Order: sequence, then C-alpha cells, then structure tokens
Amino acid sequence: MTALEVPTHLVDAGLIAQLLLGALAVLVAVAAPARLRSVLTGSVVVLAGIAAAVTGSAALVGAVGVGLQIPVVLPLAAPLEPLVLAPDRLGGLFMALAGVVVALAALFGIGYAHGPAASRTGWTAFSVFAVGMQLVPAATDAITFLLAWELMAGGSTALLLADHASREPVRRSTVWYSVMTHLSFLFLLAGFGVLAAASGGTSWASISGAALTGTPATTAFVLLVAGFATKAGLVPVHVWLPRAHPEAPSHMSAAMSAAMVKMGVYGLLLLTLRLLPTGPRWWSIVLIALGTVSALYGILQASVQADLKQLLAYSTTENLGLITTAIGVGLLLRDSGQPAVADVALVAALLLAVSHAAFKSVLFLGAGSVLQATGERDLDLLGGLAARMPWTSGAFGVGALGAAALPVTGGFVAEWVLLQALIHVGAQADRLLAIVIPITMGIVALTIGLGLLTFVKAYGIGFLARPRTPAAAQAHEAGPAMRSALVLGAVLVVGLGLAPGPLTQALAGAVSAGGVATFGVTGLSLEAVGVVLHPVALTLLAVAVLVPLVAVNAVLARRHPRRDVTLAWGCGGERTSPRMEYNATSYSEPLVRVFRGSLQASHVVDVVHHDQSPLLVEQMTYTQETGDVIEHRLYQPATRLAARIGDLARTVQNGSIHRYVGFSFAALVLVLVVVAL
Amino acid sequence: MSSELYQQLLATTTGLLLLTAVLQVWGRSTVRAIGLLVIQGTALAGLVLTVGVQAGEAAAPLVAGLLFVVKALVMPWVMLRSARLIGVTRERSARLRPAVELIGAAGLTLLAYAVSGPILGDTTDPATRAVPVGVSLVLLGFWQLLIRGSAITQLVGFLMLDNGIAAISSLTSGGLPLVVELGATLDVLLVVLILGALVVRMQAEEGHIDISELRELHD
Amino acid sequence: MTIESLAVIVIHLALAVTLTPVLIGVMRTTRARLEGRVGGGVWQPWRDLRKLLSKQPTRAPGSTPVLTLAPILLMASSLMLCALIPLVSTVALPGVPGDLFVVVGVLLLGTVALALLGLESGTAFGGMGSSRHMVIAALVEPTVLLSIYALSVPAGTSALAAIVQARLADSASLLNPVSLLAIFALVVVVIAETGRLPVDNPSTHLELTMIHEAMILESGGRDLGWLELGSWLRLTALLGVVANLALPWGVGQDAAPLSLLVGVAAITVKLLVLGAALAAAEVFIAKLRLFRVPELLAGSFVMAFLSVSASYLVF
Amino acid sequence: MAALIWIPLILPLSLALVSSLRQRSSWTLWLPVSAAGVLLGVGVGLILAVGSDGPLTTGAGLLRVDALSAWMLTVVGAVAVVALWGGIPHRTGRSRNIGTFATLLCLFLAAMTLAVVADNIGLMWVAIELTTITTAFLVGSRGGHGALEAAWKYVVLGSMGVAIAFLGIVLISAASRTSGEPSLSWVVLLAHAGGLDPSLVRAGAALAVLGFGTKAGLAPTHSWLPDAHSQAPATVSGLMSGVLLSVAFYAILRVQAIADAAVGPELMRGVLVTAGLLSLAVTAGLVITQKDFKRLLAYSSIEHMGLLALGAAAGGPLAIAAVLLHMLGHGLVKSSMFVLAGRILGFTGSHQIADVRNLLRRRPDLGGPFLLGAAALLGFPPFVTFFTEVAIIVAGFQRGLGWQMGLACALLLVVFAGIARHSLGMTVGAQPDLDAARTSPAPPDQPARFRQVPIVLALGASAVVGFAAWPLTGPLIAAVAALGGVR
Repeated sequence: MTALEVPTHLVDAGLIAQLLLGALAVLVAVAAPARLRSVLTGSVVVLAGIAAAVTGSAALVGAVGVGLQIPVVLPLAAPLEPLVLAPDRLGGLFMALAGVVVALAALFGIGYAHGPAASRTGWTAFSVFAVGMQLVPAATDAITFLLAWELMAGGSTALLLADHASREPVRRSTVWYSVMTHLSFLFLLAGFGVLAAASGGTSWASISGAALTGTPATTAFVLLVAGFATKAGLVPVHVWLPRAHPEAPSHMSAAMSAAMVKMGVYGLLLLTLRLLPTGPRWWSIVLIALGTVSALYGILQASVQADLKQLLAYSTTENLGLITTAIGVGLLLRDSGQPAVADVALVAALLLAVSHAAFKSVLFLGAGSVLQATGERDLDLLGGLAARMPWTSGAFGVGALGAAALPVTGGFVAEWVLLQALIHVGAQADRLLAIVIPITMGIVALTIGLGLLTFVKAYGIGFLARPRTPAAAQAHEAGPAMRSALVLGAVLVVGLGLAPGPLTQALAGAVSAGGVATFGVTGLSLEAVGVVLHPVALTLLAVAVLVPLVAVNAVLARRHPRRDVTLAWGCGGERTSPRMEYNATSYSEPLVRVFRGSLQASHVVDVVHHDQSPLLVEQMTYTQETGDVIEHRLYQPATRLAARIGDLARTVQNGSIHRYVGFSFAALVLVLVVVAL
Repeated sequence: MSSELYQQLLATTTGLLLLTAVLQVWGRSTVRAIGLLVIQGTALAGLVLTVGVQAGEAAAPLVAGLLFVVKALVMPWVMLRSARLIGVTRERSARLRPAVELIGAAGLTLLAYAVSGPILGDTTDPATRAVPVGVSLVLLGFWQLLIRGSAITQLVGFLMLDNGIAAISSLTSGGLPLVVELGATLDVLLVVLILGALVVRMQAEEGHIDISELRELHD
Repeated sequence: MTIESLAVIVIHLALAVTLTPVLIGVMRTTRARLEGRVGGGVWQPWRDLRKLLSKQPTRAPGSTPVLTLAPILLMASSLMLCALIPLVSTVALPGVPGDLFVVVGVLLLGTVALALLGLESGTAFGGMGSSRHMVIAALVEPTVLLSIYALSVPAGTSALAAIVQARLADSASLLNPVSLLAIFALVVVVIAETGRLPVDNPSTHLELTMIHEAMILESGGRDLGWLELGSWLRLTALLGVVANLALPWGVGQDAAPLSLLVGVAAITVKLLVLGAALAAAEVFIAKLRLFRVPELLAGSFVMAFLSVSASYLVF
Repeated sequence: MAALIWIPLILPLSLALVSSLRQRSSWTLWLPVSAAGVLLGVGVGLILAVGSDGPLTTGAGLLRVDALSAWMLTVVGAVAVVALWGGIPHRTGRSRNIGTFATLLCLFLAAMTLAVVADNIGLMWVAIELTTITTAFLVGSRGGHGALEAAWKYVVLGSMGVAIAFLGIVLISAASRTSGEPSLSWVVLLAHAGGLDPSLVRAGAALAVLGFGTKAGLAPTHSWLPDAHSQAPATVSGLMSGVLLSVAFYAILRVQAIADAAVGPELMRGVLVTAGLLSLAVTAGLVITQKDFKRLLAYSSIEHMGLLALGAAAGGPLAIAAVLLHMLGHGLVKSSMFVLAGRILGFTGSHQIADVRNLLRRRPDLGGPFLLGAAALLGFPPFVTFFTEVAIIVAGFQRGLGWQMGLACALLLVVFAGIARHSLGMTVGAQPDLDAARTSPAPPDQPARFRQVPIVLALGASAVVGFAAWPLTGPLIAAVAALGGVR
C-alpha cells in the first residue's frame, strides 16, 4: 500500500491542537458559568477528540511529524532522553481510537453530565483524562509515556469521585481503582527502569536499538506485561474494572472502558512488536494464557451479573482477553515461522480493539441514558424500555449485537478474522501449536457463546417485556446530545461491520502486516490465508431474502391485521404481575449451576411464614450472590495480610523511647561493625 | 611535656573516664551519677588539655577550661538543681537486672575495642590508642539511655555520650576548630538546659519523671 | 457466474421452503408409526402452516417492535442459512462463499431473535425458555466452532462449498477419525440447536421441560406460523449441511441443469432418510434433565477437540 | 555580592529580637514570614550571582555559597514562606507567647540558613543542632502531655542522633589530618579527598550519615518524627518536614560527596539504600492501619526521605538533580499539607482520621486542597514529585540498584494504598454527618480566601515547576555539579 500524501506537519499541528484544546477545556471548565459549562467544555473536548482522531488517522496512514518536545526541569542526562511526542503508525491508530471515543463520550456528556460530574472539577478532570489518554500513544519514550499515562490515571480517578457524596460505594471503588492503577504504574516504572538500565536510554528508539535479550529482557517483559495487563483489566488484576466502571459517570465509564483500557493493549503491542520483538516462545504462551483466562472468566462473570454497568465492565475484561489472546497467537506464530498467519492474528487484535471501542462506547452510553432516565442500573429493576426509549434501545441493541459478535457488526468482523487466523495455523509439524491452538479455539468459542447469552440477557431483560418498577415505567428518552452520541456510535458499529476492508488495510500497516487487502470496495480479503468476507454482499443477499418475505407478510398483515388484546401475556389468563417476569438473576440461573465451581454463587432463601400456620408462606425472598473467586482467593487474603502486617508494624512505634533509642543504638553498632569489618 | 608524662596523663584521664562511665551504669543513685559527671568532666578537660599541650595548640587551655566549666560545673549543677527541684534522687525501678546491665556494659566496652582497631588502623600514637575509651563512653552512654527509665539518668547517659565524643575528638584530631568547639559546647549546654526544663515540667504535669511511662504517643 | 449462483440460491430457497414441511411431516409420521399411532400424515405440517399464517396475531399494550420483528428475523435467518449452504450445488456468490463462521453467525441471529421473543412475552415461561435456549446455544458454540475447525484443516478453508468439494474429491477422507469425530459432534450440535431429543422435546407442552415451545408460547397466528416455519427451516439447513458433509455424493459442482437436478434429488433423499432416521432414534431416547445437557455437550466438545487434534497429530 | 549571604543570617536574628520584645502582638507572626520571603529572594539572588560569578565566600571562609547552597536556600525560603504564611492563625487572641513563638521561628530560619551556607561540616553541625534546640520549644509549645512527651523524645533522640553525626565529623576531621591539611571545609575535603585516611573516612562518613539521617527522618532512626510532627503546631510540623528534613538531607549529600570521592561509592550506597528501603518499609507498615492524620503525613515524610536516600544512593547527575528537585516539591506540598492538617484539626477538633469525614462536602476549602496535596505526595503528574520519583527509580535501575528499586516500588504501592485510602476516607463519602451540628462550616469570608493563597501558590508551583526547564534546569545542574559532579 502506498503511503497517502499527508502534509508532513499535520501530525505536529494536531498534537499542538490537542494540547491547546485540552488547556482551553480546562480553562472553560473553570471559567464558564454553571449553566453553559457542560455545553462549552463538552464541545471543546469533542473538538480535542476530533483533533486526536484526525492526527491519529494521519499518523496511521504514515504521516510523520517533527515531534513535540515537552520541557522538563530535570536534566535530560542518560538514561533520560528528551521527552518527545510523535505518534508512529501504531500509536496513531490508538490515538485516533481514543479521540473518537473521547469525542463520543464528551458529546454524550454534554447532555448527561449533571451534579458533580458537571462541576468545575468534573469537567477539568475529564479534559485532563481525555488529553492524557490521547497523548499516551504519541509518546516516543518511557517518561513521556508514563507522564501521559498518569495524567490519564489522575483525571479518571478524580472523575470517578464525582458521585461520592450520593453513593457510599464510590469511595471504596476509588480506593481500589487508584491502588490498582498505581500498581500498573509501578510495574511499568520498574519495567521501563530495567529497560533503560539495560539499553542506556529511555526512548523507544534506544530500547529497540539495543535488541535486548536474556534476563533484563525477561524481567522487563514480565513487569511490563503485568503493568499493561492491570490497565487492560486482565485476570487476575481486573478487580478495579467491575468496581470503577459502575461508579463512574457513564460517559466516563464509556471512555474508560472503550479507550483507556486499550492503552494497555497499545502497551502490549508496543512491548512485543517494537521494544522487545525477539522474545522467547514462552512469552507468547504467557499472553495467550492471560488472554484466554481473562476472556473466559470475564464473560462468565458478565453473564451472571444483574448490574448492567458491572456486566459491561466484566465484558470488557472478556474482550481485552480476546485481544490479548490474538496478540499472543500472533507472536507465537511469528516465532513459529508462519508470518502470514501471524499477521492475520495481529490484525485481528487491532480489529477487536477498534470494534470493542465502538460497541462498548455505545453500550456504556446507552447504560448511562438508562441510568439517567430511570435512576437504576440493576437489570432486575428495569424492563420495557424499548417502548419508551426507542433511540437508546435501538443503539444499545446495535451495540449488543456488536458485543455478541453477530453479523453485520464490527464485532463480528473482528472475531471472524481471529477465527480465520486460528484455523489457518499450520500446526502439523509443531506439537506446541497443535496443543495450544485448539485449546485457544475452544475457549474463544465458549467465550463467544457466553457473550451471546450475556447480551441477549442485557438487552432482553433491560429493554423488552414489561417494566418491573415504576421508575422503569416512567422512563423517558434521552436528550438530543446524548441521542446523537448514541446514534453516531451505533453507526460506527454497523459501519465497521459493513465496510471492514479499508480500515483493516490501514490497521495492517500499523503492525506492518501484509496479506490484507480490500475486496471490492468495502469487503475484506485475507490474502495471506485466502479467505474473503464481503458484508455488503451478505447484506444484499439478506435484503433479497427479506423483500419477498416482508412482502408476503405485508399482504397477510393487510388481510389479517394484528389484534390488540389486553389479556395477552401470562398464557392469556389474568394479567400477571411484572414481578413474575424472568429477571436477570433467574436468566443466568442455569449458567450459575453449570459453572458453580468457578462462580461460587451463594443462595439465601428467606421464608416468612403466615401468622396462623407455619405451613402457609406469606413471603419468600431469594437472594443470589455471585462472588469474584479471584477477589476472594487472592485479594482478600492479601488485604488481610496487609492489615496484620500493619498491626505488627505498630509495635515498631509503640511509644517507648527505650525502643526508639534501641533502634538508633542498633543502627550505630551495626554501622560500627560494618565499617570495622 | 615528656613522653612518659604525656602517656601517664593520657592513661589517667582516659582511665578515669572509663571508670566513671562504668560506675554510672552500675549505680542507681541519681545524685551519685551527677557527681560522677563532675569527675568525668574534669577528666575530659584534663584529657583535652593534655592532648592540646602535647600538640602545642595555643587554644588548648581555653578549650579545656571551657569544657571544664561547662561539663564539670554548669551541667552537673543544672541537673542537680533539676533533681533537687523535683526531689528525685534515685531510680524508681530497674528495667533490667543489674547483672545484665553490667554484662552489657562489659560487652559494649569490648565491642568498642574491637571496632576501634580496624577503623583507626595500626598506630603507635598513644592518643589514638586511647580512642577505644572514647568509643566505650559513647556506647555506654547509649546503654545508659537504653536501660534507664528516669529522665535524669537519661540525661546523664546523654552527657556521657557527649563526653565520649569529645574525648574521641580530642584523641583523634587534636580537637576541632575553635568556633566549632564553641558552638558544639554551647549546643550541648542548651540541650541540657532544655531537657532540664522539660524534666521540671514533666514532674509538674505528670507527677513523675519516669520516661518509660511516656507512651501516650504511639501507633 | 453471478447469475448462475443466484439461480442456485433461488433453487436452494425454493427447495427448502417446499421440502421442509414435508420433512417435518415425514419425521412426525415416522415417529407416530413407530409409537403405534396413526399420526397426522405427511402433509399435516403444510396444513398447519397455512392455517396459522391466515390467522390474526395479537398485540399487548406496551409491547415492543420485537414482537413483530422477531418472527420475520428468524425466518430471514433461516432462509439465509438455506441460501448460504451448498444443499444442491457448491456454486456460490463471489464474496459470499458460504463461510462457515458466517453461517454460524446467521444461525445465531435466528437464535437471538427467538430468545428475545421469549423475553418479550414477559411471562415466566418465555424467560425460562429463552434462558435455557441461550445456555444451550452458548455451550454448543465450542463444539460448533471446533468441528468447523476440524473440517477446515484438511480443506484449508472454512468456506463450506470448498470443504464439500474437497471431501468429494477425496472420498477416502470421509471415513477417517477426524471426519467421523467431527460429524458426530456436528450431529449433536444439530440436535441441540434445533431442539430435538434428548436436549428438548419438540412435542412436549409440559411447562417445566419446555425450551423451544416455552419461548413461542405467547405467540399466535401469523407470528407463530413464521416461527414454526423458521425453526423447521433451521432443521432442514443444518441436517442438509451434515448430510452433505458426511455423504457429499450428488452435490452439484456447477450450475448445469443436470447436476442441479441430480443435486435436488440427492438432497431430497438424503434429508428425508436422515429425518426419518432421526425421528426413529428419538423414539428410543428420553429427554435429558436440563442440567445433564451440559454433560452431553461436553462430550460432543471433547469429540470435536479430539478431531482437531487428530487432524494435526495423526495426519 | 558576598554580603548577600549575611542578610538571611542577620535579618531573622534581628527580627527575632523585635518579636521577643513585642510578646503580645499578633503581628509579630508576620515577621518570620517576611524573613522567609527575604530568604527566598536572597536564595534566588544567590543562584543568579553564583551562576554568573561562581561560588561566593565570606566570614573568613566559614561561609560559602555555591550553587547547591543557593538552591537549598531557595528551597528553604520557598517552603518556609508557605508553612509560615499558611500557619498564621485566622483569629489570634492576645496570647502571652506569640512573640516567643515568632522569635523561635526566626531563630530557626537563621539556623537553617547557617546550616546551608556554612562551608564547614562542624559549623553546619552546630547549626543543625541549633534547629533542634529552637524547634524543641516549638514542638512542645502547645502544652499538654502529648506535646511534652513529643518534645522530650524529639530532643533526646534528635540530639543523640546529631551526637553520632558529631562523632562522624570528628572522625572525618581526623581523617583529614593524613592529607596534610586538617580541615572541615567541604571544598578542602572534596579537593583532597584522595588523601584522606580511608578507614577513618569510612567510619566518619557512615556515622555522619547515620546521625544526620536521624534529623532527616530516615529509618531506623526516624522514631522521633511521627511524634514530633503530630504534636507540633501546623506551622512547625510544616517547617520541620519541609525544611529541617531537607537541610539534614543536604548534609548527608555533602558527606556522601566526600566519602564517595575518598573511598568510592559502595559504602554510602549501602548505607543509604538500607536506610531508604527501611524508611519505605516503616512507612508502608505504619500507614496501613494509621489512625492519626498528622502522623500519616509524618510517615509520608519518612517515605519521601527514603526516596531521597535511594536517589542519593543511585547517584549520578539525574538522580541527584531529582533529589534536589524533590526536596523543593516535597517541601512545598508537605508544608501546605501540614497547614491544612492544622486547619482540619481546628475544624474537627480531632487528630483521628476516623473523626474526619466528608471534608469535600463539608469544607471544600480544606478537602479539595487536601486531596490535591495527597495526589501530589503520591506522585501524580503534573506535580513535580511525579518527575522526581520516576527519575529516581529509573536512575536507580540504571545505576545497578535493580532489586532494590523493585522492592522500593513494591513498598511504594503499599504506601500509596495506605495514604490514598486514608485521605479519600477523610475527604469523600456519602455517610451522613453525625457531628454536623458540632462542626458547622464557618462562613467563608474574605480572610479565609486570603488564607488559601499560600496553599494555592504552593500546590500551583509544585504543579508547574516540573515543566520549568527554563529557568530551573541551569541552577539545578550547577547544584549537582557543586557536589563533585558526575560519578
């Protein structure tokens, strides 16, 4: 593919524009009157997002800039190198991705943000977060990367606090989030530290130029993967996701889930493709293991959640798991002498990332719209929204189709490419591949199946049938800004599904993969493995099938029109209460039974008997709690241990001056002995 | 000054220093400890004078006099006054058994000799060879701080520590520049004054000066 | 090429729509006869369908468009299935080569439409059926994809037409372990996806054991007609796939009238025989408890997995 | 130009005299602020002067200002302005000892200045010990059991530590005898480092670092710090944390430079790494279940000193520059945090973290800056602490302290978790205010806004200073070079 002719300095101009717009957004957020704040700041952030999208796209198709140097007071002596922003192709892709999501989220936020989320702090935090996130992939060295990374983390933490005064869980979630975020940061810091030490520089160029191998490379790999996995929300460091996403304002959840976690993916790709491209084979096995476990565990948890936003959060873990799996497979194949199929797997990873960004934005924004309309995010209390919120319902439906990887959405295309990569592995000569690839395939398949169930549940329980509570019954459609964000997102989801060819071709450039071409105008041809996907043709065929069908149906409908009844539902008998409807908890009950080992649900049946006779039941309450096994087994012991160490440590500082003198004395004696030796 | 006399004086003063230090660890009487401080201060002043004169420093008598006044007169007086003011003349309770205290003290003295050797290297300079006594004083001062519960005896321990350092200073480098020497002495004096004032305030507010009871601030 | 393939598609659709009620009729009759009943006759499904399509459907207040759309969507998905798979001939549209993953996607669209309809009904039964339906669909998914995988490896592609052609060309491969294991796994898939015994009993109306019937319990008239036809078409399509994979003989490889004619005849015979065999087998099987179904599916998954491994390690 | 050096020495002394004469006037509290302001100004002036003319010497060679001293003077001035200005109480009654308080603060400033500008380890030691003496009364000035206990511990442990440092200085002085020119001047020692008696320098430097480490709050000799910081008035805590600890650490840096030049970096590296890691570990252990917010801040100071120690252990221009910059950033933030803690204490009347809830809602003027300050302490960008932390860790890795830095990262995480949990617990939450009646928010008035100024300035400065390549990089590099340059 030939690089498009883009003015060389477009990238630089775009970066400057993002920074200026970010600063302007902060300024407007602080200065604008409360009435106009959301509209003005939101619009500026939308512009910043668009700037990032344009800059990133330009970089993706090969435009390069001079780079933007950040002035820092520290002397840039070795191992530090100048802090420069200049996205490469891969970075451009992720910058564009972040920009589009930010633009959508901010557009939604104009209508959505209220209360603390629309305060000065709220919008400032969002602007800082957005710009920080957009600049992460533009970094050309570790320090700039960490700087943008932490701006992103700080902004998101602050915004997470928005609703702290009205909901108690917010505080706990923020603590978890900030600690896990910092865990990620420290892993990265240590990892980059090791790389800087071994290569003598912090810029990507120096690190990759050093072509590291051996212990430093392995140490750095482990540390960095741990850091990126934490940000990407992979098991077992996913625990912040299901806590932070539900408590954050929804436009923020969307931006976090659709874009921020992708920075973890960007990091993994940066690490494995650019910084340490020549790792041993087990590295890719590590990634595949991380990815598959996350995918399966994430979707299992998602499928049994009743909290809509928590469900979406766990689904993020699943999708990020799939992406990581794809990266792992790509690397494994690259090391196994199958570069063509490896390229397909890497392209699949990028496609998964892009499509996930699109549909997860829509889903979280839709959830936000529902939350605003009903004040509820518990599926067990919703229902019947499709009749009252047609726009939201439609967009959410499209998003759910994407998340369930059904045709013709971006999600389907992405998973199709991943499956194609998997089945085209030539594993005949390689026993490792012959074992790893089928297992991967099986897990991916189960993940896809459970994903289908999850999103049927999310949509069906939340939007169909009758409202389960008065709040759901009185829901109203979202305002114009929110609606347009939802519709734009849904258009993206379908657009990616209908015309995957050109985008995929550009994505292939980002990981310098060959063998990907556009088929026809919009279709996708994986020349490397000789298969094509032409969604438009497929759609045309579907239309061709549908036209006669609909015609017949219309004729029949005219002859035998639909009859309105009041006694429908409940086998045509007396109207049943909406409480008798299946809800999210009952929907996933069979699954809870099948996977009782890994879900460890606890059931409580509370029976209140009638006064007159113990044989008569007056009321029954059934509660089902599904815990996070990893949290129980890993984090709770860890926090308990920390608390015990804390108690133990208090004896160090027990108030006795003799003990304190003892410390100093011991130190003195020790020093004397050491210097005498 | 002849070499023999010099060595004799060194031996006498350092011996006195060590003796008083051990006696301070041994006893429980606050008043006696303060009395021993007077001897210790005098011995220290003598040591500084001896070394200074031997090295031919003009300021030596001045420094020695200053030390004598501050360490052998003013400080003990301040402490004695504090002790009288609050009417405490003996330790209330032992933190360790006396035998353990003394064995510890012996061990620390040995340690002082053990570590001083390598640090100072092989030397024939009699002054330098006496340095372990100073180190012992430092360690024994610490020991005093560590094992004694009364504020006054802690103060004594601190002064012993300080005397030890002064001794080492004089034995190794023949003293520091005058301005530093002055400043250091002044500082120590001020510290003692502050601590003395605090002791009085402690007795007034708490009704005792047992610092092992001072455990309100802890985690 | 395009015209030819369009013609083939039209033939597929026409054949499927006409043959399907007959197939169901044959299956029901077979079963009835084996159970010692007379049965409604081979044409009864046709008559049922006509009756249903000419009746008024109902609509409750507050219902959503899903009520109207789901039956159509299920029909569309089933028809698309029939159009995409090589029932009669392997000639395919350029760009739409009947890729197996696409086929599965289209199939799942129908599954989802049914499940949503079950939820839309707002009753406990509808939700229950929908939930069970989706759990089974989810658990079947690994088997589906792995057996596709196993069949794709020898052919080097996941395009169904190409796989059938490859199997036609190399008839020795039909009986090797890879093939046998994969086909057996696929049969379980078909049984689970179309709600046959032992996973679901298509003729039960005992509420607590229903799956498929529970979802469409609230539908009536035209809606029910489309739903019934759509579900039957799925059976035709899936049985057709299995039949043509297991016994590929007779499938036309071009659009010549003769080969099409042979193809039509072959698939008709294959479908009717297979359907009768399935119905006969069902007589001897009891429905599994719902929570033993995963065991069955796990078994089929293991077979599919073994067949993939075998395709790498044995050959 | 050298006369400039005398200004920050003389001026606080004369102001101390003035305030000791006007015991009851509350305006005397502004005298230390102005002294600190002058200190800051002189610091900047000296940076410029040193930058153009090289080091300045005066007072018979006892006082010397090189780039490092000028930098430290600026740090001391800037931090002291924040702590002193922010600590001026909102309404002051006519109290008997206001003047004494102001006097002691002025003396403290003078002592700090002396410590920084002295070109003589002994003199610096004297100055640092003087700070112990001046702050002893300040720590105990609130009265009560706690203050008395804290003052006692502070003086005993502090002067004990400083005594060890003195022992170290004595040994260094002895070591310098072998080089022919016995001296305690930094410059001379550094110039003749090769001729120093190695074993004496080893012992002397190690003891000096141990001793000054006591004042700098490095574990295991940190024990006085939490007690003193929690009992002292907010201003004093801020000054101690932001100024005293940094100046003590400055002494360590000077000693380290000599020791490294004389006997190689291994010894100092070992001592400092041990101290740094121990400090981090102590903080990690004690912030988890911490119950007192002033102690929490005190432990955070120990943590930051531990980081400085690790940075110094790493050595090299980057790490040392980061250490020096970190002193500034940490000082600014920590002093404003202590000021805020003092105001929170005034608002709730309790030291207990558990008694402080929902600050962000009840007192946004306290909760907001407190949370921001906590973010700065935890090293979030754009605060300068982010850059310095990153630089210290990266430099540490590069200089071969691999596993040590890894361990440090693990401990930093625990510290982060503890501090984040507690500071969020104090500021945010949806629980109803049980004691709302008792602590109804004071009506925000003009003076209240005015009182925010130093905090806003400090936090703002720490946010932008990381990016201030111009004009700060030059002086920073010069300051690093003054320590003997690249090793």
